[in-house]
Order: sequence, then C-alpha cells, then structure tokens
Amino acid sequence: MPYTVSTPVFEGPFDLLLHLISSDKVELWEVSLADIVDGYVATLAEIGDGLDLETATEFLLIASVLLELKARRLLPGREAVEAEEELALWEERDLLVARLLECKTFKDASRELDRRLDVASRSWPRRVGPGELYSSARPDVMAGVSPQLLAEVMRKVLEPRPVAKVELTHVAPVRVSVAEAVAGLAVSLPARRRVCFSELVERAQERLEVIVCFLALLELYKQGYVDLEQATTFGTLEVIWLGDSANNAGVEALVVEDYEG
Amino acid sequence: MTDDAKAIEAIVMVAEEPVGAGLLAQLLEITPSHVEVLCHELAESYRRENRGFELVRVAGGYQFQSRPEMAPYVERFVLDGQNPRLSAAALEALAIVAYKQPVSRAQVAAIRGVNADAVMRTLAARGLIAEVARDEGPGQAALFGTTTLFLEKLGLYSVEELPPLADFVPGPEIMDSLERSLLADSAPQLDLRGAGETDSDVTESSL
Amino acid sequence: MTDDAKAIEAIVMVAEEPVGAGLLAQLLEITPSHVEVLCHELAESYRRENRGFELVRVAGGYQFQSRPEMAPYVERFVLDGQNPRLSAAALEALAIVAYKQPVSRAQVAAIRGVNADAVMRTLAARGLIAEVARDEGPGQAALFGTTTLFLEKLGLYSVEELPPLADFVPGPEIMDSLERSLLADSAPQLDLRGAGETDSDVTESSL
Repeated sequence: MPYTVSTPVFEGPFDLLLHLISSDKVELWEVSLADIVDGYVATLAEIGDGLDLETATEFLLIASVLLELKARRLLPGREAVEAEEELALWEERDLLVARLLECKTFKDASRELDRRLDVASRSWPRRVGPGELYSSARPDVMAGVSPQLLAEVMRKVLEPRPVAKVELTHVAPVRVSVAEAVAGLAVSLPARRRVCFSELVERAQERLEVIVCFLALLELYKQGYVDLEQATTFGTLEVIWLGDSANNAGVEALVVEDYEG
Repeated sequence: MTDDAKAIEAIVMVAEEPVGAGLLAQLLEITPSHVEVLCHELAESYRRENRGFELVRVAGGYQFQSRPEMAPYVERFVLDGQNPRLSAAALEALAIVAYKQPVSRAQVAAIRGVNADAVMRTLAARGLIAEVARDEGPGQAALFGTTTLFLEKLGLYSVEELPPLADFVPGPEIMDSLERSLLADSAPQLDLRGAGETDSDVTESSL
Repeated sequence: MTDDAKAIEAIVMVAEEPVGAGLLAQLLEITPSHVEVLCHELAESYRRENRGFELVRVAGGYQFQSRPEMAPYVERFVLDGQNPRLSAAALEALAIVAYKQPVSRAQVAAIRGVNADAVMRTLAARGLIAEVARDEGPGQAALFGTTTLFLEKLGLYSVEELPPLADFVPGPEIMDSLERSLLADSAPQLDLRGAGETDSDVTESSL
C-alpha cells in the first residue's frame, strides 16, 4: 500500500513520525518502511533547494531503529534471542517514545508562546524617557569613559570570537553539522585550490568530525564544486576546488537552512 | 487620588523600561506590596475610564502601553514594521529554551531531532534568547536562556508565569497511540504496563 | 470616551516625540480642529482626576509628561533608579558606532553577534548617538552616528581624534572578517545569512 505524505514540510523525523502516528492513526507496523522513506524523500524533493542534510540524516537514524525493531518481529526464532538484547530493544523503543512525547510537548507549548506573542504584539510600550527636562538630574553615564577605553573596547569587539567547539554533553548526542562543514570548506577551499584530505582534518578531535568533513566533501562533489582524486586504494585523497576563488556564493546558499519564513 | 499613586504615574510615564515594584517602593518610601495595590488600582481606573492606554505588569515591572484594541491606529503611526513572525521551528526552539533554561544548542537539537544552530542564531539575533552561562563540562558549551525582551514580547512578568509544561504533555490517547504504533508485537515476557511506567519515568526526568 | 480620543491616547502614549495635530487628524481621519478639541478634553480629564501626568502641547505637537509637582519623585528616579553607568554591551555598541559610523542597528548586531536594539535605544536616549541618515537599500534602515554630546563627553574635537584602530588591530585577517560580516549584513534581506557567515568564519578556523 503506497503511503503519501501529504503535509508539505516536516521539520524533522519526529515531526514526520508524530504526523504519521497521530493524524492518520497509522499503525507503523502495517506500513512498509520503504513507503515511509518514499514519502519522506518525496517531501524532501518538494522542498528542493532547501534540502536539509541534518533532517535527512536524523530521519535515517530513527528509521534504522524502526527497521531494527521491525526486523526483530519478522525474523523467526525470536525465542532464541538473548533476553538482554530483547531488553535493550525495548529500551530503544521506550527512549524513542519518550523523545517523541517530549518533542510533542514542546511543539504544543510553542503554540501557546505564539499565541502570547500575538496578543502582546498588539500593544506598544512607552519608552520615551524623562527628556530634556531632567537631563541635568541624570548621572553622567560617560564618567570614566575615555577615547582610549573606547578604542580598547573596539579592539576586543574585533577580536576573533572563540572557536566554536563541538558540544559534548552527557544529555545529548554529539552533533557536528555537515551544513557547517560545507560552509567552512566553501570558505577555505577556494584559496587553497588543491589540498589533501588528511590536511583538512588534521585538527579534528573526534572521529565524527572527520566523517562529517568527508560527508561535506561528498556533498560538494555531488554539487560539482570539487573534484576528488585518489591514485591508489587507501592512497592519499586529494581535494581540488573547481570553482574560481570568488565563486562560492552558490555553495553558501546551499547550506543556509530554510528555517526563517 | 493619593500622592503616592500620582508619583507612580509620573515615574512610570518617564521610564524607558518596566519599573520594578521594589524600586517604586524605595523612591516613595512605602512597602512594595502597597505599590502593587496602588498599581492595580491605577490599572483598574484606566480600564474603567476606557482609556487608550493601560498599565501592565511585565518583565519584572510596571509599564504603560497602548491598549490592544487601538492597534490598528498605532500600527499606522509606528513606522518600524513589526518583526516578521517566527517560524514554527524557531518557536519550538524558543519553547524549549524558555522551559529548560539554561540549555545548550545540543540539548535543543536533541529534543527537536534536528540541528538547532540556525534557529538559535535567529532567536539570539532577535534578542529573545542570549547566552547566559557556559557549561562546566569539557566542551564548555554555551548555555542559553530567555531575555527581558522575551518577557516583554510575550507580555510576561517572569518566566514563572508561563503555563506549566505539564499542561502540554500529551494526553493518554496520544501516548497510547504512540505505544501501539511502536509496539513490536506483543512480547510475551514483557509486561506492557512496565514499559509504560518506564516511559513516564523517562519523560518526567527529561522534562 | 470616544474611540477617537482613545486612539489619540494610544498613539501619543507610545510616540517618542510630540505628535502634531495634523498627523493625528490624518491617522484618525478627522479634522485637525477636532483633534485639538479632543486633546483639550483629555488634558482636562487628567487635571480633573488629579493624575500624576499631563498631556501638553509642545514643539508643535502633543505629548505626555509627568506633572511638574511630581518632579521631586521623578528626579530621584532619574538619579537613583537607572543604572548610572553604561553596560559593557552599551559600551561595545558605542565603540562600534563611533568607529564605523554611519552604521545600522543590524550591522552593530552582526559585529556583536547579538541583538543590539535595546543598547542602541539606551545610547540614543542618552543623546550619545543619533540617526544620521537612511540606508539607500530597500529596507531604508536607519543609520546611526555619534553626536556632539558624545564628542563633548570625551573631550574630542571630532571623531577623527579617536585613537586609530590600526594601532590595535594586529592582523589583516581580523579586519577582513569584520568587513565580511559587515558586507554580508548589508545584503538587504539576509539577517540570518549575516550571522551565518560570521559563524562560518569561526568554522573555517576550526577545520
């Protein structure tokens, strides 16, 4: 039975699952996973340029959990499955349910925020201040501010911001954004023209960063921005920037996520 | 009208941001609770007289604002267009920050199941959230919270005024349908009720 | 109270400058003389109710202000109630405006990485910066520069006398990244992109 996803945009895999489960009363187990994937891919195609790698990736992750759960059910000889494994599987399922519930909770809470924003937006606050009349009574806010201090502050402002680190918390899984890596490569590659993959990832702290960088390169390759050369299997992988040095605008457009609208 | 009430009107009229009851009490040399009573009476009198403005309790203080019904007129006058509406994604991230602050980008992303960097940037650029601390952990992730502007934009006195998150926890029918949908056949050795309890534990501790 | 009178109250309440009778007449689609009558009645009602504020006619328009008898309270508020020193955020914004003028709110926000509306408002209210032009782009964003008062407070004859930044900025890459973020931000529609590109600079250095 072919399943068509009718709602135009899903923000993520939870959105999709919630939609499937709550609005259509579909028993996921009666829908073939292939159909869900087809529906999702169709949705992504509709989004077109706004394709979000993150969403797609996360969806695959969840789909794989579902797949595993489902495979277990279909395979014969389940009695032989270790109790421990079975338990782990149930935990996965529980975790998924918990995450879906949490996601839905905040989704509903966000509607309330929206309503309040809407109500409050119909009033404008008075922000006029005491005016000239009381200007002499005001403490001098510029006391102690010198041109040198101002220059110093400006210098601090111009300092490069602290390097963003991959956030590691025990609560959430590590996330490195492929979109960000694409953006970073689109800035750094044009100046370097030809570079070894190993150089690109020499400062990576986690294996995941290397993987993300590789995925980003594949994305750029797919889009025709870079060429990849590898003389021998397991040999050095070289990355060649194909665009001219100024021509990375398109790549940036590619990675800007289409959230604001 | 008492002199105290008059003084409150005069001060709030020249304030550029909401004036706290504590500060008013200090300036007038009366108790904060008396300030609250007077402000309540003033707000009531404007309502009774059907004025075009109101005195509201917002973002930790009192402030004058135009009455919502007058929006069509004020809109024509105020040149700065209102900011465009927030997308559903940005609103969801905002809800998560509002209820779970201080919270990291990664935590927001984990709850929504999608990367949150872009929406968090949008919210920070709008001034609705700001970095309020750094995680003590190894990554020293930035932790975000809502701002005073957030309170003003939502007409809240404090974040405690948000309806409790428990109000939004999906009802039993949704839970049921989730359970059913994800139920891998009936596993003979495992009690369904047990699984249900695990769910609520997880949900509770993670909310 | 009539809707017209209510609308006048609402508009004048949120207006940062005196609102002319002509403009009010136009917004309400009534005659200027009717506006004058309504404003007179409103002013009269505040006097009768012995309110702490009044509606006055100054500089060719109407505005609310605190009643003169309440001046002792207002003075205390102005003196004690407000933070006497500029916040770090305000000082940053002031430095950016001083060195980069004319500059829009969005550009200041892009350089600081967070919303700048509140601090820009504070600086303008203190008379340290003012709108000096409008951007020619489609948004016609207000462009800000420093004022004569700013120069006076710093004991400068002109902004050229500010210490040159070249003395402080070590490398071209920093100016470069600033320029890029400024450029990105002046692209009309793309608030979000601006912030994004700033971030990708960071990403670049981390790869």
